[in-house]
Amino acid sequence: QGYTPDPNAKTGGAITITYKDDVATLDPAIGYDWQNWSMIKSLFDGLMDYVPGTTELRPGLAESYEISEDGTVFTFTLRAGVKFHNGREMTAEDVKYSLDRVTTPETQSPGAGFFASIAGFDAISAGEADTLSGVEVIDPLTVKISLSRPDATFLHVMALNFASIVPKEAVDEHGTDFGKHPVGTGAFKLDEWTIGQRLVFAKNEDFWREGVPYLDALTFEVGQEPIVALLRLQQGEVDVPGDGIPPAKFQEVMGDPAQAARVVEGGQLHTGYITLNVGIEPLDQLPVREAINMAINKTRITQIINGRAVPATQPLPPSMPGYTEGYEGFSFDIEAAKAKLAEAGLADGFTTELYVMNTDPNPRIAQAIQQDLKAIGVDVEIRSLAQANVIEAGGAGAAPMIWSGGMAWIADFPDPSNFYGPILGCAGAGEGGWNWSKFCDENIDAMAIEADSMTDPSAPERLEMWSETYMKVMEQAPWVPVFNEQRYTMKSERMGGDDALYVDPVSIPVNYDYVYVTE
Amino acid sequence: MTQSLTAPAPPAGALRRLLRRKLALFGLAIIALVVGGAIFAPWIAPFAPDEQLFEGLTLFGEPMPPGGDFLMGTDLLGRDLFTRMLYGAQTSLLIGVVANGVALLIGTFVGVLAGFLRGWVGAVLMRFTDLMMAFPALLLAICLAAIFQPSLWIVAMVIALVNWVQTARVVYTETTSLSEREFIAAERTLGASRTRILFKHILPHLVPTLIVWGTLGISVTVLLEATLSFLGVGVQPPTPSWGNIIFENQTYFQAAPWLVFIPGAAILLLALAFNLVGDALRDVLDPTQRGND
Amino acid sequence: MTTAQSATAPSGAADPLLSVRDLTVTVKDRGIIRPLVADLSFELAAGETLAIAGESGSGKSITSLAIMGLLPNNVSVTSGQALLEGTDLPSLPERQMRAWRGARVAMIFQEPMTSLNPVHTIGSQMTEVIRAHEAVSIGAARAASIEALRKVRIPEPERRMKQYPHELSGGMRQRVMIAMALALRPSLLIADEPTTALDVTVQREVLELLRDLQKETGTAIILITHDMGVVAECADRVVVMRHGRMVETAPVNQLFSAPSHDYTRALLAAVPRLGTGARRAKPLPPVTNAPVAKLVNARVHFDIGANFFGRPTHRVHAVEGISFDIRPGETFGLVGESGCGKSTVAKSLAGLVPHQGHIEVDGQALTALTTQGKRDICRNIQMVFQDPMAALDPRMTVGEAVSEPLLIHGIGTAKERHACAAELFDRVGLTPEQMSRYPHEFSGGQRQRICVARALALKPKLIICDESVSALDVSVQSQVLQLLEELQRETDVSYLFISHDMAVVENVVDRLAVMYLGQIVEMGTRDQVFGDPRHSYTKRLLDAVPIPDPARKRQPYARPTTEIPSPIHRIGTPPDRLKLHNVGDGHFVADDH
Amino acid sequence: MAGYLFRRLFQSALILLGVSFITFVLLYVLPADPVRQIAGRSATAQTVENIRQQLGLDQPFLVQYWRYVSGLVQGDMGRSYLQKTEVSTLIAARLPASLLLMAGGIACELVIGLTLGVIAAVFRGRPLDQGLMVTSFVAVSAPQFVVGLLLLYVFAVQLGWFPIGGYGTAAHLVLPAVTLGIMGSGWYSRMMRSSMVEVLRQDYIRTARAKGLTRARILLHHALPNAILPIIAMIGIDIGIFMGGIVVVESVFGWPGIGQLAWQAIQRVDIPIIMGVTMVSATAIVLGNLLADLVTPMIDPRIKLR
Ligand SMILES: Nc1ncnc2c1ncn2[C@@H]1O[C@H](COP(=O)(O)OP(=O)(O)OP(=O)(O)O)[C@@H](O)[C@H]1O
Ligand SMILES: Nc1ncnc2c1ncn2[C@@H]1O[C@H](COP(=O)(O)OP(=O)(O)OP(=O)(O)O)[C@@H](O)[C@H]1O
Ligand SMILES: [Mg+2]
Ligand SMILES: [Mg+2]
Repeated sequence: QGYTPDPNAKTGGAITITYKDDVATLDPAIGYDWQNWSMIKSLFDGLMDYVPGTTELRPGLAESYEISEDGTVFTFTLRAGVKFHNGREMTAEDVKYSLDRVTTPETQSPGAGFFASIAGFDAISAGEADTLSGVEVIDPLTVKISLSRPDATFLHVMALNFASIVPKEAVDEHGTDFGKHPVGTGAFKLDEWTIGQRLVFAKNEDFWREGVPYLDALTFEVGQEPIVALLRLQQGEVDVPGDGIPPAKFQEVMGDPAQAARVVEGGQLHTGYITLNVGIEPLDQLPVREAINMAINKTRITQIINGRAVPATQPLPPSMPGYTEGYEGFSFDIEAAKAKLAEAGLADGFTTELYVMNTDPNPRIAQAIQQDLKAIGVDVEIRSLAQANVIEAGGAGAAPMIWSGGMAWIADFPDPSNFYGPILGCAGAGEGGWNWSKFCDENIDAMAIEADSMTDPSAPERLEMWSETYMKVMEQAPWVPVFNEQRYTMKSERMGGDDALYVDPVSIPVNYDYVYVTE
Repeated sequence: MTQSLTAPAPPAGALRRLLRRKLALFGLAIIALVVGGAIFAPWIAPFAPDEQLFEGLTLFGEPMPPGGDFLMGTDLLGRDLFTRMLYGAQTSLLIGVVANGVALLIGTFVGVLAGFLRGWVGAVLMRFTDLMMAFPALLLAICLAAIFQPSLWIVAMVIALVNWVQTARVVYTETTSLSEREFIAAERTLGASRTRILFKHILPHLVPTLIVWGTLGISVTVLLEATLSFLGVGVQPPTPSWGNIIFENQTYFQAAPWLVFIPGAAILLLALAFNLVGDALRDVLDPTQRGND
Repeated sequence: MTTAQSATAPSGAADPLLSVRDLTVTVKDRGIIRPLVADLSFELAAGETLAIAGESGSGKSITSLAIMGLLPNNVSVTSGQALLEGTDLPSLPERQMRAWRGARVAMIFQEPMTSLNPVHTIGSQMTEVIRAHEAVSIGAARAASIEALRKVRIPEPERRMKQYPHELSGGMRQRVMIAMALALRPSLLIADEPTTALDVTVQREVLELLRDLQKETGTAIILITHDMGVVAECADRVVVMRHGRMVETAPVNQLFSAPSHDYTRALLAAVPRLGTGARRAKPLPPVTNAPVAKLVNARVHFDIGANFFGRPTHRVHAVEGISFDIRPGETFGLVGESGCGKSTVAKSLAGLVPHQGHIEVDGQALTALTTQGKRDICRNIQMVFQDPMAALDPRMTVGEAVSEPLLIHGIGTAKERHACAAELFDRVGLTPEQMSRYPHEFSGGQRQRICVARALALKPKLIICDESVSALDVSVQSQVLQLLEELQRETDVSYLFISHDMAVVENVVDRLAVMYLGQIVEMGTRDQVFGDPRHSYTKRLLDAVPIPDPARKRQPYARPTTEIPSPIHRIGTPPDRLKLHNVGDGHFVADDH
Repeated sequence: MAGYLFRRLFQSALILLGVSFITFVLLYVLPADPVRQIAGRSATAQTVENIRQQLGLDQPFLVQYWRYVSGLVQGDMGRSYLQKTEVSTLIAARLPASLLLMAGGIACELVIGLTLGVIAAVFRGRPLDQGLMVTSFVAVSAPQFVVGLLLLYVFAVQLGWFPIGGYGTAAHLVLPAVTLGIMGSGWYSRMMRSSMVEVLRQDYIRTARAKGLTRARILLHHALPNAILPIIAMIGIDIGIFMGGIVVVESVFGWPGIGQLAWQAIQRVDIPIIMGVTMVSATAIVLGNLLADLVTPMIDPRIKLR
């Protein structure tokens, strides 16, 4: 199915992966963290899936699907004989149940919004209905999903963790504790969970895809300081450090050829940016925002993070479809920036605040930004706060500038629309929304909606339209796109499998289903 | 009785005796150095404290080790560490001396009052102290600092508000036993007012304890400030403080040890210096110790 | 004293047990080496009791510590020897010395209250000394300890073994100390002021015990004391020391009958003796004058213990219905055993503890006073405490201390206050130059004078002297007493004089009351009480006073058979009140049970 | 004794109530909205409102507090906002590890601190004493994160004596406990020194020497129990200070205690967990103090509980 598994792969063996933060939940409707995202991917499946190591869609639990002419009705034919970890066979009822569950308010799913295009979503989220009217069970192996409007990204949405299929009886049994007792159809099943210490996943022998997974078990050790995790990797106790190579150790690792050979580098659907709040003086003036865009020395900022990123020119990362090739963006030019400020009548500069999350390297980046802006006479005060406080200030529109690092947008799915709606569109500009620049341009919004109404997500005209949308956004300069982070992962010597599996853009940090050990 | 009584001390004697002690002199010298460094930082420092020097980083973004242009090396942003240590001394002195001092004052005030007055005032004060003690100090600090926008003075105040509790406890115990002493009863028969007894007869006796607690508290508060910075509720960057220099760089302790050990040593020396001076001062001020040096 | 004759034979005839030769002990103080004991020589035969007497600070304790090898760090033996059975103890290394200590030479100290470790049981502290020196089983050590405790006549020794020091009375603790010291039958026992901290009655018991035990075991004793009464009663021979040197040594009879040195004579003259009080011819002040202080049925209770709800269960009836008055210019004595409530009476008079009943000072009832009134009353009533060191703030110069009352009451300018303090210093026999010194730079006697000066600063009508001279040695004691007497003659001040030393009391008071368990058992003029004691308790007190006359034979002391009853009662069951009867001319006596 | 215990427990309950109230107030006024954290970045306004209502966060403060406290009294600490699991389950899973670490830390600081303090007191005024004074300041001034990493690097990575972090065996406990104990050992050695100097001056020590006991017995049997008395009260106070250090030490050593739980909860305003951890640690502190007060009379028979 669009992917040829590694012919050298060996079955058997177990690997150890570490994370700093504990796993909050393995409930696919709720989990939205760095560490549980890929775990859930291995435990559960959705109707759609991606080709490992790429951003290419392929059917998952659905064997095939049909899309109506107008792009509003999706009919999925399910794979027969797929079993949940509890042994029961999956049916179309489970699909309906799962979609109802993720959208119903009681579940408090942070991903409910992704399903907004399904007919009946508004009723269920307002509590007026307890089922999605747009999801219909045709027969045990067929589900029809009707949308209230065409949605080009819908298949991507169906590949999200939130769209995973869960068995009703298991959810009923454990209630809100389902997240601690996950039952899915995935390649692995939860074997042991010692809270605060480790999770052990065991191979799902009945997995519906032939030949995978290779590994017998995965052990996740949580609460591991990244530096210590790296020490343990060097000692051979750990196979993959889930949080990557800590900045403090980066040079050491890269300086040692033996270790550097085990480092895998890859792109990531990530952009680090500074939001410029268009509702706060003097950032409400376009020349001022442009001036700030021109004043940031992006090369130096990438140097500060040991060159683990490439300077960005636009909101979309280069590997995202719709990325505008050849767009230069605002180039670093202090004189031009000063001229822009003078144009806005602020030749003497002004004072403003930059909010930043307080974990390394973000405060350092903020200080580099601060120094850059000082060069054009803008005095920036840094507010280095806990994540929750930054989000609060951003949502309330109280923060003139926010450096997105640590909370930055990593795409949920590889589609250009994912970078627009909540963070640049009018929808997110309201009180509490994630559009921290509070930038809202009706015309651009209309363009975005139009692009999304196209049926084929990868149609060139759609991508063209998105490209244009983001260019229009850049004309208004509500952001300073600073860099696109590169992922650097390290693995132990015995780990096998394509490098792309270790920098899988959707299954971060590793696509557990396809990697193997060589010994 | 052998007639071995010392001659009455001239008023300036205390200072002179203090100066005669080598260790105290050493302590005083360090304090003078730090205070001088902090005050005259703008004139002494070779660079601006938040200037990210181009030549301060290698091509790979690594900091420069001590030597050459940079006496103490540079930090992860290519700033001169020596300069930042000088400016950081301002912050750290404020925290370690002022905030810690205020905490000591509050603690002493509460402890003495509770121990001296007893009755319901004492009971209320001590129950309050118990309550504060049961409160995880770090959480309190985080909340307070997050509620008020973080700034140097807020942080100092928060530290003072959090750190007085232990002092209060210890002072309380000592005051209760002091007020049982006979000379306090003697004062009362003379008709001395409570204030007088408190200030003239109880407080001076608490000095040795306060010196120990106060000087050990210097390191603790300086590090607490850094913890708060680390949690995002401390002094805001790029303002340097010895504590946050350590905390910013602690993961780099192998790659760039100077970024951790230089400020660490500075904190240690400062605390030690105050202790040496405090110890000497106590011996000098305490007439009963006279002649034992 | 039966062994006295043989032991006083010229030394050198038999091999002495202990022979101290030219012992010099020095202290290194601020780089200056200063002798504390110089060229001291004496000998001690087995079974003999040698008393070392002399004023405080004369080097008595240092000598004994030198023999034990327990000198403080900065003090060392620089020349001379102290040979015990031929071995020079001070020159032994610590490791070997340890084998001697406790086993061959033992020591008991002045303070029974603090000399036992508060956190270990008596048993543990007893057995460890045995096991430190003899390889015996725990059981055997226990048996030996119990035997030793029995020897010092501790009732129920098995039970005591499990008790902690604070659960025993002072006298019992001192007996435990003796038992511990004698458990291994050392050949030499050094007793450094073994009874100074004890009551007369208890002192008596302990001394008799020591003597009995010595008879039994043949241990030689060095008895250090400044109480000439004790010397007279216990010692065979006496060494008198002053300023670190021996001034005289003689058999006890000879020393008392024919002291050869001036200092010894002065020392003996200063000793207060019972029965000499009558020499003082001073008319009793007239009864007609309004009293300076008056107590009517005064009571002081302390609640202790706590039940489930935190309410007290027991009550200390420290003072239980006391009535007397003090007339202007009079010295009123209050005597009785430790814990009978003397200090509490004093404190309630000074307003330091709340009381019930009626107490008035200078015509004003204490309970009715405002804060200001309380402060004003302080000008009329002042107190001199037992321990002058504890009563002075160690961090204040004595000049400040003496002028402080004036400052508190806002009298005069700083200059006048200073002048006044200087005058007071002069008055109590100190020089105004000493005003800038701190308390620890004075001797005990001087400190007590400072306290007296402080009390005088406000020209009070009544001064309470709570054991004011008990901590002082005889010569200093007599100086202070003289000072008090002079002051009274000049200013007509009244004293409430509290002491357990009957001899001192007899010498200073006009009238007195004898207290027992918080109540008065006998009250009258000095002549009435001392000349004609009626109550059995008064008699016992008088009987216990050691008499500084070795020639006088005294009949064996009638040891009380029961434990001293306690003033603690359950709440709701107060003790019975004693009724006082007038047996003539103001001499009151309580019923005797 | 029973009465004493009852009264103390009652007082403790009042203190805990106070702590819960203050924490609740602080979290209420904290400028961070838990609902935003739950709802995530793609949530609609409707979803946010729904969640707020479901959690009762739209209620007035006192109602919220009352709900919390009445739940607490029945042993219900609520459910984590983000993990959805019962707070009591989460804490119960991690508490043993924290308690173990804390006990280990206290043991370490006592062993190190008291030993150094006793040595300093015995050699007071000599160079060794001054050296130990400097040592104690080093201990107090050393940042725990760095100490932990250093120990880990030297003893686990280089020498291989201990495992590199983790939890389970006694060997796992050593390094974290030492890291945690080092700071406190600085304080204890200073306090022990002064307490010991005082005790060594006492008459009963002279008595013990006069009995011919060995130096070791005098120090350990006679001086130590007395000198340790003022220190015991400190141990109670210490538990509170430890709560701070535990966060750092647990993260360095991957120790599965409540410090890490609390840390993540604070970052993400998971109020039920913050409250739960606060209450548990406050309980630990209160009980620690009570325990210290109960232990004192066992060492010092003079002290009677009233
Ligand atoms: N450690 C010391 N350092 C300096 N001087 C000391 C020390 N110990 C004792 N002295 C001095 O040695 C002298 C003799 O002291 P010692 O204790 O022998 O007197 P004493 O005759 O036993 O007096 P008392 O009757 O008060 O017990 C005193 O002047 C005392 O101040
Ligand atoms: N604050 C107090 N609380 C409880 N009991 C007390 C208190 N003060 C004194 N007592 C008790 O009251 C009784 C009388 O004590 P007081 O001090 O008056 O005795 P005293 O005759 O002065 O004895 P001494 O000769 O030992 O000084 C004693 O049993 C004592 O234990
Ligand atoms: Mg003596
Ligand atoms: Mg008394």
